[in-house]
Amino acid sequence: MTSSENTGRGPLFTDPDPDVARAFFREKKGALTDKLMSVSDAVARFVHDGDYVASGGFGGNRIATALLHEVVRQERTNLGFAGHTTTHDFQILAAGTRTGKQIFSRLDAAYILGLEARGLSAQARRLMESGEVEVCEWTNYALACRFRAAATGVPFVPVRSMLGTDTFRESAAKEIECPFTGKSLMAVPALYPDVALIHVHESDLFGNCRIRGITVADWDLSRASKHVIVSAERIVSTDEIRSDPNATAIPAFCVDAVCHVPYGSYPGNMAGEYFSDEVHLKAWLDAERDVEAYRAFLDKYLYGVDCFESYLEICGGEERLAELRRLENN
Amino acid sequence: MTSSENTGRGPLFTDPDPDVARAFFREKKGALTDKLMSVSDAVARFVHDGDYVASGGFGGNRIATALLHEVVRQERTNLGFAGHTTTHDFQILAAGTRTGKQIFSRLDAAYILGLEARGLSAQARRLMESGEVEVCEWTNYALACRFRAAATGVPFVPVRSMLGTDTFRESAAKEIECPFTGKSLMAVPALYPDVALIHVHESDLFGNCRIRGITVADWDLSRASKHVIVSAERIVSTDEIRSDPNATAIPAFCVDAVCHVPYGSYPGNMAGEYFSDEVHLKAWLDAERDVEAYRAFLDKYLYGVDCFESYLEICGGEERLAELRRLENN
Amino acid sequence: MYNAMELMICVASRLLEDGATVGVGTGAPCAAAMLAQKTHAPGLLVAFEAGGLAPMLPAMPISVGDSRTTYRALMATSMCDIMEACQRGMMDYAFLGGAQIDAYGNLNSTVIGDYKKPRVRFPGSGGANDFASFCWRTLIITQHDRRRFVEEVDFLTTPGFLTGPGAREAAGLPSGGGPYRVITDLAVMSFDEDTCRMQVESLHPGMTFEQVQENTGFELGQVADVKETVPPTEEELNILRDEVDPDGLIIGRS
Amino acid sequence: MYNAMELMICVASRLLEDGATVGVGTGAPCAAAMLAQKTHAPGLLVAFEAGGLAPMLPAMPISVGDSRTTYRALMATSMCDIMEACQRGMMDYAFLGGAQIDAYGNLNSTVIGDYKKPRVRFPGSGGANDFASFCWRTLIITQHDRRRFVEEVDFLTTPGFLTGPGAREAAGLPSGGGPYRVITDLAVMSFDEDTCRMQVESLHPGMTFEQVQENTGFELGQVADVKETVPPTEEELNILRDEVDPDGLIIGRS
Repeated sequence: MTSSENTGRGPLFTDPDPDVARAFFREKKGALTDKLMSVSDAVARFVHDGDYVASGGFGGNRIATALLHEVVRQERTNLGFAGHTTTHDFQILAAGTRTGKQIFSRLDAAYILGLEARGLSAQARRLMESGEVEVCEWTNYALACRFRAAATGVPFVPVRSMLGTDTFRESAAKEIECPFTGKSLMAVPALYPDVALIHVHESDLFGNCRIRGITVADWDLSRASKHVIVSAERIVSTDEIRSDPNATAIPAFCVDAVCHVPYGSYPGNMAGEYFSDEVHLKAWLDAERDVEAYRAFLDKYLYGVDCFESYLEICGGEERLAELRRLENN
Repeated sequence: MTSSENTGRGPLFTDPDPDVARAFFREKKGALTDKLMSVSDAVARFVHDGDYVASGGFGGNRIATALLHEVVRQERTNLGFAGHTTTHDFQILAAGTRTGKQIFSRLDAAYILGLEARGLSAQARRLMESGEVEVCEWTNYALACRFRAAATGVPFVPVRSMLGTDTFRESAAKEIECPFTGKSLMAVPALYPDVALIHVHESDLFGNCRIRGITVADWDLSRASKHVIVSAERIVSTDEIRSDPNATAIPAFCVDAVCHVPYGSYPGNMAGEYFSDEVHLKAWLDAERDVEAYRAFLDKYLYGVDCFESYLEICGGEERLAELRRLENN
Repeated sequence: MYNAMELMICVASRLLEDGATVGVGTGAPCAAAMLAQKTHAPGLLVAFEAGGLAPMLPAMPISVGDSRTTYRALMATSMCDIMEACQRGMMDYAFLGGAQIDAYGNLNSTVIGDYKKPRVRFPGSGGANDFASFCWRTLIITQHDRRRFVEEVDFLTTPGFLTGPGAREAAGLPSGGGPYRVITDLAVMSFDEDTCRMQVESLHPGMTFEQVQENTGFELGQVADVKETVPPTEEELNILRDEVDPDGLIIGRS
Repeated sequence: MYNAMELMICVASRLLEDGATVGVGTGAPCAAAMLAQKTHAPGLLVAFEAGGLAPMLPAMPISVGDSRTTYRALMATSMCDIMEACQRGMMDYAFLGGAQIDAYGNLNSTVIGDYKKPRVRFPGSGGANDFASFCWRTLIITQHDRRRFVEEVDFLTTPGFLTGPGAREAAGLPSGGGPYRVITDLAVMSFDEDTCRMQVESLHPGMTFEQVQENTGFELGQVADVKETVPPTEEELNILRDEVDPDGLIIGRS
């Protein structure tokens, strides 16, 4: 039992100081400038070795697959990574670089390794059991609240979970006393990622984005992150964005790069667009069990692929994608 | 200067204890039951003398005018009231009952008395300068955050405004030290209103609601309040609600009563529906200057009116309303 | 005839009354909620932690965030919005899947072995700790064996009654919550009001208390009048097999 | 020719550079932002505290929450979303209207007289305290007289530099913010970097420092090279009168 402790002993990977973040955000200008660029340019410009990266969507749903692949291909290393229900996105980064280097070395974990009903990732497990990744434990809600605190511009928010558990003990949260009720609360520190990778349904050139279906934590994540790379199923005009201001989920002043990537969440599920490719996801999980087979799989589907369009092609191309569209919209 | 104090000396009108609220919410059942009722029934059932009441929208925009009029006509007294930019809604309640009793006696104030660019309400000023209303000061954001804390189910949230000012001194906030950064923060206590009066664009019979335009603080307010009375421009089918789950702003399990009130925000502005009736609002402001004229005005437009439809009628009826629709949608 | 999973799902579904609210994960918990909706609890309101509220589930979701969780839903919202409905006390049940569990209903889904050098690493809390902290009653559905039912969990991921009476409140957790029922392939367990320890509430057909105790790594209690679990009805099984899980993803392929 | 309000709005608009973000209230601040957009700062991003973000304002809003503030806007959102963009440091300017003001730019919009028994009650903070706490630079536009420019405000509603250098940070306010310019019908004032006290930056055509001091209830400083305020240009006046405020709601009817 840990209820007598008042500070988790897990590592705090990022600075929760809102004044440090404010100094950064102050210089972030140019809401209404053209940010359209290629996936490779966006990753080259805004994801650096050592950065703390967060992935939007929910593991295998509305994830920015194209951006994640590119991070691997550009061989970023020593990243920090935030995982609230990180599943296929985790699996992609867990692959490591073509030359065998680890992509991330620091991890805020709420749900990792698993692909929910699909089973556990053998590669993710190998990585996490290697001891090579420094881990801090959280819950899904606590991690979402860390983005919320950062988006809000305060150094922490209080929550009522994690209390009394080892999840708290291995976190970097702090138990505080409520000044009004005297009750114990869990203070979760603001998490300002260096860069967020978020896939959306529609964006204009400036980065005003629309999301359909659940927003998970992306409303807060897009606001909390120092840089935001958006990939979008469709690029729409700013006139179109202005025709329905209620539909905007992410305002342009949060966004640094906009990439046009149809099917950009494949093999994940994109609400209202296409269902997940369970065949491909199973193949990925299966391949991970055997190191040799896995290497061949990665060469074929990740390392040896020149761009995301080619990946879609070798995964079955238009025919398969049309099938996934039917599956989603039947 | 008050930066050395650490507790505002203003009164805390409501209990911020989330466990007390939880015990209430636990018994709030029946999300999917038919809640359609008349305005008079809804107010009779869910607004009681002594209750703490909050008004949705933004003073003169998307306010629940019909519900507010009914609170006055049913002569509720000794209410608490939350005012973040409360303008015409404030003016309605400030009128007092037909028999000269005050409607509210406790007020959390962020912006009161004024009608923004239209000027100050003489009646509201008389009331507030009478010393008969106990007041606690806040800012608009702080008050919104008090609803946010309650909606979140925690006893407070930290903000970085109010610090160092007399606004803090006359509030019920507490200065706390951030456990991560050591910085001073303002803890604003959760505000769980007994009842919220919220006007929306569309609701189904169960209270699943859609709002267009700005949501102000109503996302949080609807979740924070023990009871919620919704008035809606249109009643739609639950099938219609289910056809676009992204459009739902308030889920049925928060709502106790649904009233069908077309033009329910008149003379306020309803985004996408009708503009504010500046002529009527000016007449109201002007009438307040002279006590006799004001009494006649209230008899004609508020006390002597049997229902909201009659009010619309004497304010110009369909012709005037059509004009306001044109003004909004030109 | 029926298999153990079918029994578990049917028994679990009966615990969810009409008009209640429940947060579920994928798999058996979701199947139980769907079955309840199609039998005695059409007004059961199902919430998914990633943001789906009250969908008309066209098929079993693969993820608690996939688009099936918002198919003709009442609302597609955020993780915080769902979790905060739970935190402020509006969610009656949390329905969690299998894990290492102790006598107080504490759950481990993080590691086997020492945290710093785990023998096995599992996914971690996900939303389980949040759900079990916030919702009024936690339901747990899991296989019953001594590796899972242990004297002490290797890692306390998700709170049950912690160390016993009053411990949740002392830790700062919302008062009045905690585990409610544990449904396994052998029995249904509840928790003793005074000690907060697990006790057998009903034994599945053919099971004895001794058999259940034998498969449990801690001392089990039992209620005064242990009953036999009412087996699945024909109607329940038909709906479960034909409508809830026609592909046999959870109940197995026939 | 131009009147004082036209001058104030034109001078204010020039302070808002292209690409900046500004939170505005109704009236003169909003007019200044609109004028800036139509002249040198087409990319000025205007936010309204009630939730309107970057509208194509078809006319002067009457309320910071009316539907004009979301007319062809980039986003219609919530008060918290706007205020939190400010709180996390993404809003360059807050643009506030008239109030009682002291030498440190502290504002009173709550009461005249004692708080408990006020001679006059005003609206209170609204979003002013939040805006002035969070935004990097606060601009204030107000009439210039000794009733408004006072040695000590009756009630410190909204923070300027509080008691002087370092006081904002000591109180816990975000570091680096504070009042930037005060624009009146007599002059433009800035704040001395060392003392945080108000000083004349430029005098409106025909004004002397002495005249300004005479209308101020505290001792005013002045910068080394006080300039004459550049009067409104023909172009500014035309746009202001024809496009920004054609009904003369703020600049007066012609």
